[in-house]
Amino acid sequence: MAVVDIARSLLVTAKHMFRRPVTFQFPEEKKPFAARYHGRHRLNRYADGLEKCIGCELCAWACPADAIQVVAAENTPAARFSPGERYAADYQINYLRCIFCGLCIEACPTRALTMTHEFDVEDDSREKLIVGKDRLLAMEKALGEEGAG
Amino acid sequence: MKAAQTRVLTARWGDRGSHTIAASLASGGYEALRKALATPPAAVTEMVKVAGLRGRGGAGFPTGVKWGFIKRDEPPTYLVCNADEGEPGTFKDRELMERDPHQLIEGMVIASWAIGAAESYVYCRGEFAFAARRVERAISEAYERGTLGRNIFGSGFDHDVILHRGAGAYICGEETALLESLEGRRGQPRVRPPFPAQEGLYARPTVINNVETISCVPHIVANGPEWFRKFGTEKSPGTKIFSVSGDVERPGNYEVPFGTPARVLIEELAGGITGGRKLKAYTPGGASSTPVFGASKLDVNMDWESVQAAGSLLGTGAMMVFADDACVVRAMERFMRFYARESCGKCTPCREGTYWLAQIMRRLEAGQGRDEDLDLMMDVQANIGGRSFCALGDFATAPVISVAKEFVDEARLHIRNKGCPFER
Amino acid sequence: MSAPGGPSPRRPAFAPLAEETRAAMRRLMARYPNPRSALMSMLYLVQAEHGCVSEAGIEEVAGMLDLTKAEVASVATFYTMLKREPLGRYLVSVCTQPPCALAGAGSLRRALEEELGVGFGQTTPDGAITLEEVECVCVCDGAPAVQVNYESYEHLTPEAAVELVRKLRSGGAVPPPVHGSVPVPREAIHRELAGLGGHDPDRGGGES
Amino acid sequence: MSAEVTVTIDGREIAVPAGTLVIRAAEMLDIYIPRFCDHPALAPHGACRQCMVEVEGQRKPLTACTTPVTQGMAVRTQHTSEMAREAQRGVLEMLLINHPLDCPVCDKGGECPLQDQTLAFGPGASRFAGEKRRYPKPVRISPLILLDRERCVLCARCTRFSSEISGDRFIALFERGALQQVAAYEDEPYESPFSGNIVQICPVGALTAEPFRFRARPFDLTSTPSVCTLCASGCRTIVQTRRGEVARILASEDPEVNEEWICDKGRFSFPRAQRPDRATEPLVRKDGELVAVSWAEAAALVAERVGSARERGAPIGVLSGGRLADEDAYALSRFARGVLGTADVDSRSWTADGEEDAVFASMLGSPGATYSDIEVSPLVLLLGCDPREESPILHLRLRKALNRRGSALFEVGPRATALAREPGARSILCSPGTEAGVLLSVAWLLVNPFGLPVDDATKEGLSSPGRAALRDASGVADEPVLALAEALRAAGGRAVILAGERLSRSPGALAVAWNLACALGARFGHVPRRGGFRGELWAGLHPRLLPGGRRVEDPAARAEVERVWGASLPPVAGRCARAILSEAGSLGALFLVGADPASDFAGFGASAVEAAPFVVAQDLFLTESSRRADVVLPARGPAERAGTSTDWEGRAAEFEAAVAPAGLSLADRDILAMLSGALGEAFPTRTRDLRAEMRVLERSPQAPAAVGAPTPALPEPDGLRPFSLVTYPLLLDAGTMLAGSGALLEIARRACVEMHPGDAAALGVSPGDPVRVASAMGEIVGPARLSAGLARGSVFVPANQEGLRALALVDPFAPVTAVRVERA
Repeated sequence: MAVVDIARSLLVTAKHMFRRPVTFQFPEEKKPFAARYHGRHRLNRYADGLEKCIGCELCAWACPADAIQVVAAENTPAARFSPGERYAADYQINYLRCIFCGLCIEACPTRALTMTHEFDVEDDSREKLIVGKDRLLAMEKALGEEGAG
Repeated sequence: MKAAQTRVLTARWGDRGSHTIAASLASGGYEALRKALATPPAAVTEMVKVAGLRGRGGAGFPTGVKWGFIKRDEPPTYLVCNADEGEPGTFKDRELMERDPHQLIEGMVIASWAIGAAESYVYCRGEFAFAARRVERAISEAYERGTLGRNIFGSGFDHDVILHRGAGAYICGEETALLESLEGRRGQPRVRPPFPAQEGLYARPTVINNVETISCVPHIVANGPEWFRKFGTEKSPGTKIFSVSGDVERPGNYEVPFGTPARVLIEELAGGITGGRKLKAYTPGGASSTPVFGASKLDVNMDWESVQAAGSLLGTGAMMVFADDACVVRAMERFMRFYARESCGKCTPCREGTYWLAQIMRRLEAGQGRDEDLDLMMDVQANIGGRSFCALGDFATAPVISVAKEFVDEARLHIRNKGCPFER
Repeated sequence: MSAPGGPSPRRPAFAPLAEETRAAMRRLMARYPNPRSALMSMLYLVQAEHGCVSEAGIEEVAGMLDLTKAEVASVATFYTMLKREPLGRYLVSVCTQPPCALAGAGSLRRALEEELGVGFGQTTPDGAITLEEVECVCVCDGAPAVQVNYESYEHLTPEAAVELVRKLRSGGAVPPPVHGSVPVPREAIHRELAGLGGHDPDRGGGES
Repeated sequence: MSAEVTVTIDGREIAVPAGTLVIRAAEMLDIYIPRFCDHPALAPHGACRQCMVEVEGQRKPLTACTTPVTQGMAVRTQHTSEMAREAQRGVLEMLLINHPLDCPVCDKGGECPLQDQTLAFGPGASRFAGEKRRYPKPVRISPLILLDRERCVLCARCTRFSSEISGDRFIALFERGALQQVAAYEDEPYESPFSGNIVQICPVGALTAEPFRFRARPFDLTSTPSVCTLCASGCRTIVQTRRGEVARILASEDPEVNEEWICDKGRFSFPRAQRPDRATEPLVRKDGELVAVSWAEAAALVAERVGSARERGAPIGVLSGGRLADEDAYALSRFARGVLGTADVDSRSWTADGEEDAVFASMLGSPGATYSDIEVSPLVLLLGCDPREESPILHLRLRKALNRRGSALFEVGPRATALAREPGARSILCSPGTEAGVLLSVAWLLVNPFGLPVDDATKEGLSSPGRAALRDASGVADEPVLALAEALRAAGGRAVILAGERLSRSPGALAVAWNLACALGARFGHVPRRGGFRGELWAGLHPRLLPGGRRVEDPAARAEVERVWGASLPPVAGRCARAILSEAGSLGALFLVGADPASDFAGFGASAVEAAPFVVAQDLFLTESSRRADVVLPARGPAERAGTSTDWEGRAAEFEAAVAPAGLSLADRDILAMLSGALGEAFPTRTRDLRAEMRVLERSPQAPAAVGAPTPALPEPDGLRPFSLVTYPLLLDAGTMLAGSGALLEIARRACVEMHPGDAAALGVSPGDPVRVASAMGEIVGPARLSAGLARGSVFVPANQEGLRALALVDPFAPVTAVRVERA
C-alpha cells in the first residue's frame, strides 16, 4: 500500500516538473500590475514645473494611519513652488505607518498626490522610510503621467 | 372728445415766472399755510388723514397716518422732503420743483407745523442742478417774505428749510438710505425697527414725504379734505401727475384724477404713438420697477388698486411707452443694468442677484442666451423678490418678470435668432 | 482710494486746500445739527478745487470732521457724482436709459465719442470735456437728454450735440437749455452743489 | 423691555423679554438658524439674509436677526418651513456665485460657517455661468491682518466691530453694489490693538491673521481652554496647538469678563518657536560663566548658600514680578516667609512707601468692582490707569458703558486716555503727583457743601492745609472739580472708582480714592498692569501683608497663617523692593522669581543685582537680571503648566497646561518645593495641597473700611529740571514676553516724546523735532509729538518702547521724576 502512496506522491512531483514555474525573477523581472494598483505615492507637477500640491493637508487629515505630515507655507514672487498662495514647504510620508489605503489620494483636490505601481518598501533605518518631498517628487518615472488616482 | 388735465398741483405751471414767490402769492400761495397755522396741528394731520392722501413716492402709504406716528412732545422732530427722484421714466418731482417750488415749501411748513418740526430738509437729487437752484431761490424768497423763518404769519411758529443735495445714488430715494446719506454716510438702508417715526434723522422722530405728496398738502388744507376726495377713487383719492415718455407724440407730465384709464393718458393726452406705429408695451408706473403691460392692458384704470389687480404696480406713475418696433428685451436689459449699478451692495440677494441677472440678460440680449436661461432668470428673481433688505431688490425683479412672462416669445426669438430681431 | 495693495492708479498730487475752502467747509458744517451731514458737500468743494476727490482733500475733510480717512473714502466711493479721477472743465453725461435710447441716445453717444476721441469715463487730453454714461436724469420728456455740468439739454440731435461740445471746448458761448441755465465750469458747479450758491439762480435765461 | 412675550418657534413655545430678536429666542430653544452678518455683540444689520424664517401671517420671509418677537408670534425656521428653507437656499446660492471656492488653501477651511452651511444645505453644483468678481489677493490691511476680498460675503461684522466695539474705524466698506468691498485707506493701515477679533468673527476666510497664515488647518489643532495672564484683564482664551507648539490663541467667551474679545497682545504674542533666550535647564555661574547643571546640583548649591545666609541671619530678599500663577505666588510667599524666614518680600516694581497696605488689606477682604458693575454704573472715576494700554478688555467694557449705556466717565491724571474721546467722558488733567489734591477737593465738596456723611477723622483730614496747597499745585480749575463732585454725589453708591497701580505712585492718592469709595458706598477696583499681581498680592508677596490680605503686625492674623504653615513668621514688616535693592550688597541672598529689576528699575536695578552676593533667578528667559544671577532656575511658561489666575476684579479662573514644557523647566511651585526639600524643610509638593491651604486662608468678606489718609506731600519744584515725567509702558512694547512675536511688534507704536502744544511752543519745538529729556538718572532723545491731552509742565515718554526707554530716566526714589526738556 505504501508503494502506491509513494508513487502517487511522486506523480504529483513529476507532474510539476513539466509545468511552467510560477516563480519569476524579481527584481530582474517585473510583472505589470492592475492599472489601479495602489503602490508608493508620488507628488506631481504641472507641465510648467510648478508643484500641484497646495499644502492643504487634506491628505494628512484623511490618513487613518497618521502617516502623512504636511507643513504649508506661502509662495512669494521670488520663491514660487505652486500656483496660488500656498504650497507644501514640507511633505513627509511615513511608510512605517502607511497602510496603502489610498484615502489620501482621494482627498487630494488637485491630483497632486497619486499612487504609483512601486511597491518595494524596505530599507534599513526608520529615517529612510520617512520619505520627504524631494523623494516623492522624484517618483515621477514610476508610473506614466500621473499614476493611479 | 379731447381729454383735459385736472390741474391742481400743476395749476401754476402755465403762469409766467411761476417759480417766483410773486407769482405764487398772486395765485393764492401760502394762504393754506396761514390757515394751517391758525389750526391746531392735530387737526391739520386729521385733515390729511380724512383726505386720504397717499404717498406719491411709490408705496402709497397714507400720509396722515405717517404724521400721526410722530410723538410731538419730545422735540426735536424733523420733516424730510424726498426729492431724490431717480426712477427711470419719472420726472414729475423735478418739474414740480422747477415750476412751483413755493407750493412745495408751503406744504413743508404745513407738514412741519403738524408734526412739530422746527427744521426740515429737502434732500434733492444731486443731478437736479436747476431744480435745486429754483428751490434754493424759493427758500430765500420765502425767508424775505416771512413765510419761512421766525414767527411765520405772527403765529409764533419758527421754521427753517435746508436744501441738501445728493451726490448720485438712486438708493437714496429709499427713505432710510436717504437719512443715512443726509447724515453724511453711505446711502444704505437702515434696519427697521426702529422706524423713522421713532428714530429717524439724528435718531429723532422723522417724517419723510415725497415732493408730490407734500405739494398736495396746501390744496387739502385750503380746500378741505372733502374737496380733495372728489377727485380720484375711493381708495386713491386726489389727482396724480403721470410722466409719459417714450414713443408718444407729446411726452410730458399730465395731471389727472386717479382712476383715469391708461388709454386716455397715452392716446389722448400724450397724443398717441409716434409715426403711426402701434403700441407694444408700456410701464404703468415707475418705468422699471413694475412689470410691463402689453397693449391688451391699455384700458387699465390708473389707480393703486386697479393697476395692482392687473398684475403690476402704480409706483411713481411713470408711463414709458414702447412702439411695436422697439425691443423690450433690450429695454429690460438696460433696466437690469441700472439695478446692478444702483444696488447699494448691503444685502446678498440684491447685490449678487442683480449682478447675476445683469449677466444673464446681457447674454440673452446679445443673442447668446440659452433656453434654460429664462427659467434660471425666473428662479433667480424669485430669490430676490421679497428677500432683499429694501424694495430696490423687489424692483429689480420687474424687468425679469416682464421678459420671462409678458414677452417670453420675444426673448425666445433672441435665442433662436442668436441676436436681436428688432431695429430699436 | 483703493485698498492698500489693490490697484492704485497714480493720481497727481494736489496742494492742500485753500484757506477759503476750509472756511467754507466750516460754514457748511455749522448748517447741520451734526457736522458730519456736510460731508458730501465738503467733498464737492474738494472736487471744485481739485477736480476730483483727492487724497489731500480726503485727509483734510477727515481731519475737520474727526473721521478716519477710511470713513471718508467709504462715503466718497459710494456716490457716482464724487469722482476719483480729475474731471474735465465740463462733464457731459449721456443718458442711455430706454426713453433716451428709443429717441436716439445711441447715435448721440457715437457722435460724441467720435468728436471728442474719448469713450465713456474718459476726459479729452486738453482737459475740457469728460464724457460719461449716466442713469436716467429724469428728463424723459426731452429725450434724448444730455447733461452738461448737470444742466440738461433736451431733444439733442447728434449734430447739435457735436456743435455743443465744440463750443464748450473752444470757450464759445453756448445756448441755454430749454429748462435750465447755461452750464458753468467745473469749479463753479461744484461750489453750487456744495450748497454755496455762488451764482445767479436764473443766469443765462432758461425757461421761466 | 422687562415685559415677557410668548413666541412659538417650530412648534415649541418660549417666553422671552419683549424686544428679543427671533434669532436669539431660537437660540434659547437650541434651534440654530444659519447666519453670517448677525453677531450677538453687534447691532442688528440684516444684510446677509441667510437667517430668513417664516412668520405666520407674513407674506414674505423675515430675517430672524432683525425681527423682534411679538406676543403670540409663530415662527417656522428651515426645520419646519419650506418657505424658510427655500429662502435660505436662494441666499446661499447667491453668496457662492462670486466665492472663489478655494477652501483647500483657506485658513478658515474646516471652521467656516459658509463651508458648513454649504455642505449641509448647499447645491452640489453652481448654476452660475458668468464671470466672477476677481480681486488681487490677499491684501495686507495691517502687518497682522490679511484681507481676501473674493471670499468676503460683505456681512460687515469686521467694520461694525471696528466702529461699534473697538472704535478703531480704520476699515470700512468702500464702493457699492457688487463692487462693495472691505478696505483700509492706503496710508492708514488697520492698526488696532483689537484687530485679531475681526479675524475670529469673520464668518468666512476673508480675514486671516498673518501669525496663523498657513500654519495649520483648523481641524488639525488641539484646543485647551486657558486664561491670558499678560495683563490683569483675565481674558478667557483657547490655546490651540499643533504638534506640541502653540499655533494660535483664540478668544473664548465669558460674558462676565472678556465677553468674546481679546487684545492682539494676548492673541498674537506667543513665541513662534523656541526662543534662544529661553531658559531650558538649570544654570550655575562657574568661573564667571553660566553653565548648565543638573537640578540636583543647582538645588544643592542654592540650599548651601541660602542655608548659610539663613543661619548667620543675613537678610534674604525675595522679589516677584507679576507673572506667577496664584499657586506659584502662594508657594513663593510660603517659601519666603515660612522656609527662608524673611519678611523682605515684594512683587511691586513701583516705588511705594507702604501707604497702600491698609487699602490692600481692606480691599482683599471685601467685594470689589467687577466688569458688570462698570457696565451698569452711571459714573466711573478712572485714576492712574490707561485701560487701552494697560488692560485692554477693561477699555472695551468702559467704551461699551459709555457708548451703549450712556454712562459718564471722569478721569483724573496728567495724561488723557483714549477713552477721553468717547461720548460722556471727561478728562481732568492735573500735574503728576497732585491727584490727591484734586480728589481731596472733590471729597471736601462732597462732605461739606453736599453733606455726605463721613466719620470725624475723615472730615478733619479734609481740612488739612496740605489739601489746598496740593490742589493749587495740580493746576486744575474749579469747574471740573465741582462737576466731578456733583456727578459723584448724583451717582452715589452706583459709582465705580477704578484705580490703576500707578495711582500708588502719587502720594496719598490711592488712600483718598479708597476713602471716597467707602464714603459713597461706591464699588472700588484696583487695576494692576501685570496678570499675576492680584494673585501675588493675595498670597502676601508684599512686605506688610500675609496671605488673604492679613496684616503682618496683626498677631491674630499672623497666628492663623502660622497654624497652616507650621512655621513661625517674622513679626515685623519687611522692606519694599526699592529698599531691598538699594541695600542689595548687605543681603545674604536675593531671590528673583519672575522679577527683572534690572529692566524695571533700569540702571539702579542692574547695579543692585550685580551688588547682591548671591542671586537666584527663577525665570522663563535669560533677562537682564537672570543673566547677572548666580543660579538660573528654568520656570515653565504660561501655557506650560496648570494653575489659577486672578484678574483685577479678584475673579479666579483655573487653566490647564496646553503645551509640553520647554526643556527641563519646572513649575515655580515645584522648584520651590525642591528647594525647601534641599533646605530640609517640609513643603507641600502637590498643587491640590497648596490649593487646600489657600482655601483655608481665604477670609470671609467684610465691608470695606476707610483708612487713615496720610497728609500728602507737595512735589518739590526742581529749578534745574522744571518738567515732570509721565511714563508707563504701552501695550505693545519691548517687554520680555513680547520678544519674538514677529508681526505683532510691527504695530507697536513708534515712541515719541509727548508734550503739551503750549509747552512745545515755549520751547520752540515743532512736531517731529528731536527733543532731549534729561533726569538725574540719564537722558534720552526722541521725536516730539504734541498733544493737548497732557497736563502743562509734563512730558510723556513710554516706559519701554524700542529705541526710547523712559525707564532709563525714572528716579526710583522720587514719586515724580523731574526732567529738563529741550530741543536736541
